[in-house]
Amino acid sequence: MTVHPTVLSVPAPPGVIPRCAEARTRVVSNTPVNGEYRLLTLDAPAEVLACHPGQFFQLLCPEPDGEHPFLRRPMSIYGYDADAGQLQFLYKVTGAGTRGLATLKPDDGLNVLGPLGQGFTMPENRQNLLLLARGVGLATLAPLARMAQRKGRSLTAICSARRPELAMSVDLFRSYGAEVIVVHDADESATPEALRILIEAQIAKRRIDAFYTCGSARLLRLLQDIGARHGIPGEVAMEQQMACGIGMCQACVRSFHDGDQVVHRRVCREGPVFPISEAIA
Amino acid sequence: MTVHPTVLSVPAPPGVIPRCAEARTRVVSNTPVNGEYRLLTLDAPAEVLACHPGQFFQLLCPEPDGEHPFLRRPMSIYGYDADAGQLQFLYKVTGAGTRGLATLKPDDGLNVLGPLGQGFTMPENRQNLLLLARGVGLATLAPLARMAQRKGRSLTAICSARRPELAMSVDLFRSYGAEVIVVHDADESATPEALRILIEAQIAKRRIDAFYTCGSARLLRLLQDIGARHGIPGEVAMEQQMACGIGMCQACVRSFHDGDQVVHRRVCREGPVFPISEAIA
Amino acid sequence: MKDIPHPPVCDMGVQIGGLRLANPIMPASGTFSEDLSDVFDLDILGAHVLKTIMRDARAGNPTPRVCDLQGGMLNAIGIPSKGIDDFRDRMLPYWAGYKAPLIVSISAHTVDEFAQLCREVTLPGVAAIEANISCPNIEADGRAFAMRPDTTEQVVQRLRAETDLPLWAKLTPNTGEPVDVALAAEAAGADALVVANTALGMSIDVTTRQPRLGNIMGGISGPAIKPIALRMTYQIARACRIPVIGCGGIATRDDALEFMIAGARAVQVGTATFQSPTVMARLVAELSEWASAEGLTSIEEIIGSVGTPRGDMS
Amino acid sequence: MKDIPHPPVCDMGVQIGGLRLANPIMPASGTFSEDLSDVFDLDILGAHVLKTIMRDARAGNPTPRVCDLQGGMLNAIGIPSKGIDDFRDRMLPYWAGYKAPLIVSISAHTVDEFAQLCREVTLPGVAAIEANISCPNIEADGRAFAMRPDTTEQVVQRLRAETDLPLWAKLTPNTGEPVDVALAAEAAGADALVVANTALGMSIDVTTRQPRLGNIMGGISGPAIKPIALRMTYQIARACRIPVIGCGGIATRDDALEFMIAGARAVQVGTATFQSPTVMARLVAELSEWASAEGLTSIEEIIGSVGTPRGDMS
Ligand SMILES: Cc1cc2nc3c(=O)[nH]c(=O)nc-3n(C[C@H](O)[C@H](O)[C@H](O)COP(=O)(O)OP(=O)(O)OC[C@H]3O[C@@H](n4cnc5c(N)ncnc54)[C@H](O)[C@@H]3O)c2cc1C
Ligand SMILES: Cc1cc2nc3c(=O)[nH]c(=O)nc-3n(C[C@H](O)[C@H](O)[C@H](O)COP(=O)(O)OP(=O)(O)OC[C@H]3O[C@@H](n4cnc5c(N)ncnc54)[C@H](O)[C@@H]3O)c2cc1C
Ligand SMILES: Cc1cc2nc3c(=O)[nH]c(=O)nc-3n(C[C@H](O)[C@H](O)[C@H](O)COP(=O)(O)O)c2cc1C
Ligand SMILES: Cc1cc2nc3c(=O)[nH]c(=O)nc-3n(C[C@H](O)[C@H](O)[C@H](O)COP(=O)(O)O)c2cc1C
Ligand code: FES
Ligand code: FES
Repeated sequence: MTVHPTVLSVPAPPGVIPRCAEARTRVVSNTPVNGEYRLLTLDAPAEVLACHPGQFFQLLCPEPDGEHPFLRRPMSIYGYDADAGQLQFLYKVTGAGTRGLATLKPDDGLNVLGPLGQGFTMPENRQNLLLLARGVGLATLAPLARMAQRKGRSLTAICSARRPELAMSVDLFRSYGAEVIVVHDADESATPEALRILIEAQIAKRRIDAFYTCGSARLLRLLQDIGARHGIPGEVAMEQQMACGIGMCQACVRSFHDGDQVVHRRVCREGPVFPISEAIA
Repeated sequence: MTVHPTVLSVPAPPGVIPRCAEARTRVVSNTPVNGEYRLLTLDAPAEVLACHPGQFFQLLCPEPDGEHPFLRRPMSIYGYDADAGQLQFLYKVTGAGTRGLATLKPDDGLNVLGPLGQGFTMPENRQNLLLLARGVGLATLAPLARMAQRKGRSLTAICSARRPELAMSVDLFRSYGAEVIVVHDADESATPEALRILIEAQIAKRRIDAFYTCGSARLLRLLQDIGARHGIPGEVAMEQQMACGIGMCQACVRSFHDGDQVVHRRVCREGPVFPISEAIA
Repeated sequence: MKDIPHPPVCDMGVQIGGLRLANPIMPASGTFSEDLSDVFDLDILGAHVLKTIMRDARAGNPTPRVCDLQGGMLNAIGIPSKGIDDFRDRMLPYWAGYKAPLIVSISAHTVDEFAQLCREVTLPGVAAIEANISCPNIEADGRAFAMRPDTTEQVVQRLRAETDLPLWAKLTPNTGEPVDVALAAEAAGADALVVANTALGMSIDVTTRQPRLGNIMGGISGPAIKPIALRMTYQIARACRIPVIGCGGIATRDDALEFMIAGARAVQVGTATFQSPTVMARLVAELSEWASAEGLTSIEEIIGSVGTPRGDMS
Repeated sequence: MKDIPHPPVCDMGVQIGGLRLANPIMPASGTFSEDLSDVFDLDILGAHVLKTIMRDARAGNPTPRVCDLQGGMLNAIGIPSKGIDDFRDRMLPYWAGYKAPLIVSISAHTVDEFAQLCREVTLPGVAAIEANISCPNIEADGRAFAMRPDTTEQVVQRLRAETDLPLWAKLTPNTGEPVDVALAAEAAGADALVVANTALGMSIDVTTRQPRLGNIMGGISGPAIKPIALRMTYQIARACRIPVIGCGGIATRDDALEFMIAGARAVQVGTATFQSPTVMARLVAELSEWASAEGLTSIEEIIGSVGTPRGDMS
């Protein structure tokens, strides 16, 4: 059966272009990168390709042998290209859903829902950007580098990994003109202490006016602290178990500071990108 | 992933060769025949190839899109060849399970359980055999023709179908030396009345000493009646919804005459082949 | 009539007590919100059923609040609620922008609280009140009013006294006496019964040996509970005179038909929307196509049309 | 020890009241018979649990007796039984040929009949009696003793008086008060609880508009009911002192572990055997492999080891 990338057509609200859509995509390739990670490239219809860096999709994963992922799985957009009609995800094989994704072969169909959530912002007053990420978080931040290049911002990307050869997307960041610094556990350059020194040095070298990070509670706390000290704002992409992915079920809440209060926000709707200062690690 | 036909190895009772086994087979081909029917050929391990005509397997069908066959599906053995290591089923696509079977492609795996049940018997005193079947019942009776040839019996096969070109296995029956008579609805040669005349003529021509049939209640009743009149015994392969297929659950019972009584027998264990005289259509 | 370009041959409208719905498809409480308007025009639905609200603002349960099951999911969201003021001031005006009737789901810990909330949501713009007397995620060990006929009768009676709006009672599968509970709700004055809420379940991660939900136990929804909800629909529709609205595992046209044939006058779709947010839009279209192809003049013709099995042995 | 060639590092034996099982894996009643000996050596099992017998010969329910569900099946076999004589004269001698302890499941319509049958099956060669007070396929609308604490206490008390054999009570998910039912069985003298039997369900063929079962309603089994049975196992194991035997949807090693971590001392495997008749043999091997790899000295170490969830919000 040939898969034709299409949206599942439903009556749209009069005069409204749906913000997200459920679409049937076709697998172009699904190749291993770096051992535990895989890069999934899809042919996708235009309706789902008006994406912003930091947004995500909910993927309806196929069932691997003997396992039954039922809920969709959230995945950050790693790449999107409306002209080529392509969409990319970089994922780590961890459980039933991602094991299901790993079974996808070229020409297979994949039902995706998106783009979802609020992406990163990059207002005019943020010219010198510093990005700090580790592991699969680098997937989430990759499209940010392209955005920075398009907007003519300067970007320093600190990529943390267990071993230097496991740091992902380094070439991709470089291709978008970012200065890349790889830190890793092997030589202890990835400890919070070492990172603090490194980031303080970057701040000293040139005025950094925004941080971008994701996932790791340790990195978030580090940037909250440095940011508060220097008055540098920033954004973090958060994760939480999800069911609907579009804001209906309230499964995906996390706690955030809102002035003096602690409030719940939905990672899928108000997020996944939040101000670093409001996030609770 | 390459599929190696294997049995799921479990400790066998000491000194006992399991009568049936759960095995992983590999699809050789799965091709349409005659519109609604498909022929499935499998590479199967030797452990499941000691078959008798009339026995069946329980197939663990793959899930077709959006459907969830859960129980195994019973299928008569259409062909088996221990030397070639092959097993064949001829099936009609009717519901979720058989739609799942229809998705199988060469080199796919298929879990089968068998051979199961009691097959046809062909004692020495049955030399001139008459076989009467319709539709998918012809699949069940096909291996009987080979058995008849091997045992040097004479076989007349009356194949009933909606239209002459839909009569299946005619060439197969002929290749085993059977005389084949095709009857069909189009010219009314397949009505019970026409069949009665035809069969009575066969009995007059040469002493028929056994009937074999399956499935259709109408054909069963006809042969019960003719058989009782002429004292001709026979066997019928019956069907019933199944769960376990090996005798444990009692899902598959049907009613049978046992002397003056009506008793329940399990189609999967005491059957699927029963004496025509005891069956209740 | 005027804004439907291709008038369907079959009338898809169904009557639920005093309320007429344009079609039998509506969302289940807690699996629907204005956010779905990103995906399709919500006015094609037979009704809008909102997430249960409680009187006071509440945080809900600890995370993780959901997990996967085979053929379904487990949730212990726990009814986070912004409270009655938010409902009146923000939600009600938003939903007033739609034509589909608005069904407001409410719950409470005590009969008194429940009655007060019922009075407070009896407002213009509300088409009916759905009393969630069956949520397993509020009280310890999943307890709920609808587990027993006496507590059901008590609470429904009080709610009945507080509102003139159609009152729907949402029942639970976590009871051994669903028919007695249904009869109690009917006797107490409910106008319709929603059958049913989630079944109480649990899941453990064997690697960490921890429950997969922060709340330990939660409600099972999705295809796994369909045969239970269908059985209850059949039992209750035979025993009660008020309309039954089927709910539990409905994901396809045939699922919706199965409930209606068993006796439901309409159906609610919950978890299926998480797997496919467009599913309700498709169900509305497919059901209407099917009904016209079957030559029905009204979809109500199939309600309760279940036959008796041949029941033979051979 | 002498006939095990590779002594496992971990002791797989579990204690169920006065009875020691070589391992925690046993079949569920009604999904097992001597016919399975065609497939593997039945003596590798922890125990043999027979199909429920009733005192007098009975035909069982009309066909169709089973149908598929998503993630499970529905059955209304209805306990066809050859009666007590056939049990004593034919089945008991057959099962005497095995070493695994024999568990005889019994049922009846009335307490008196139940008591009489209990006395009659108290025979040498029987290791324990499992009282099936939870079969949804005998009485109208799926009613059973185990739906209520009072009827449970009544019947178990009478059975207790009739036999010195270990007495297991098999409970039902079709109740709103599983813990009270379990406590009633315990108070009445049950030695162990089997948690649980099938959930009452239904399925309709939308093309014919007929129920898919000859009996209209039937019992749901398989993965679909696993989270319900697991939840009950957890609730009951915390509340009762007598052993709990988990049952419902167990098909994999992790399923078995999930029930044991929740508090079950052993597990019964039913429907999974229909999908894969070799599954119990594999579970015995995989469980033992896992336990040894985990460095356990006794499998009993994991019983009830469920943790409390982190329960945080962020
Ligand atoms: C907004 C967002 C973006 C993400 N982007 C990426 C990405 O680009 N690449 C990538 O590899 N991973 C990403 N993740 C994490 C990814 O969703 C999980 O790794 C994945 O869902 C695991 O599913 P599983 O079935 O393989 O694992 P299991 O552990 O079996 O999953 C069990 C359940 O937990 C949920 N779950 C497990 N881990 C997470 C997690 N970290 N966050 C949220 N839910 C989780 C699953 O969705 C599933 O419902 C993202 C998560 C979120 C919330
Ligand atoms: C011993 C035996 C041998 C058979 N041999 C063949 C064969 O060689 N070729 C062939 O095409 N068919 C054969 N059948 C019938 C075949 O089993 C059914 O057509 C098949 O199970 C239908 O499954 P489904 O999911 O496609 O259809 P559905 O109608 O969706 O099946 C629903 C349920 O009913 C059961 N069922 C449906 N029809 C039958 C039936 N006639 N007998 C028993 N159970 C049924 C299915 O197994 C399933 O559990 C045989 C049946 C039996 C009992
Ligand atoms: C995430 C989630 C939240 C729910 N919240 C509510 C709720 O607030 N009130 C309510 O009455 N039912 C609630 N339910 C139950 C559903 O309304 C519905 O009764 C149940 O899920 C069964 O239907 P389904 O299988 O179609 O989901 C919730 C269900 C889910 C899955
Ligand atoms: C076909 C079938 C027949 C059953 N017969 C009985 C029975 O006779 N007695 C009984 O106590 N339970 C009976 N059960 C219930 C099972 O023993 C078991 O409690 C239930 O199926 C749940 O376990 P499972 O999901 O592993 O099948 C039967 C179940 C099935 C599927
Ligand atoms: S996942 Fe449903 S609200 Fe976020
Ligand atoms: S199918 Fe289980 S006894 Fe025949």
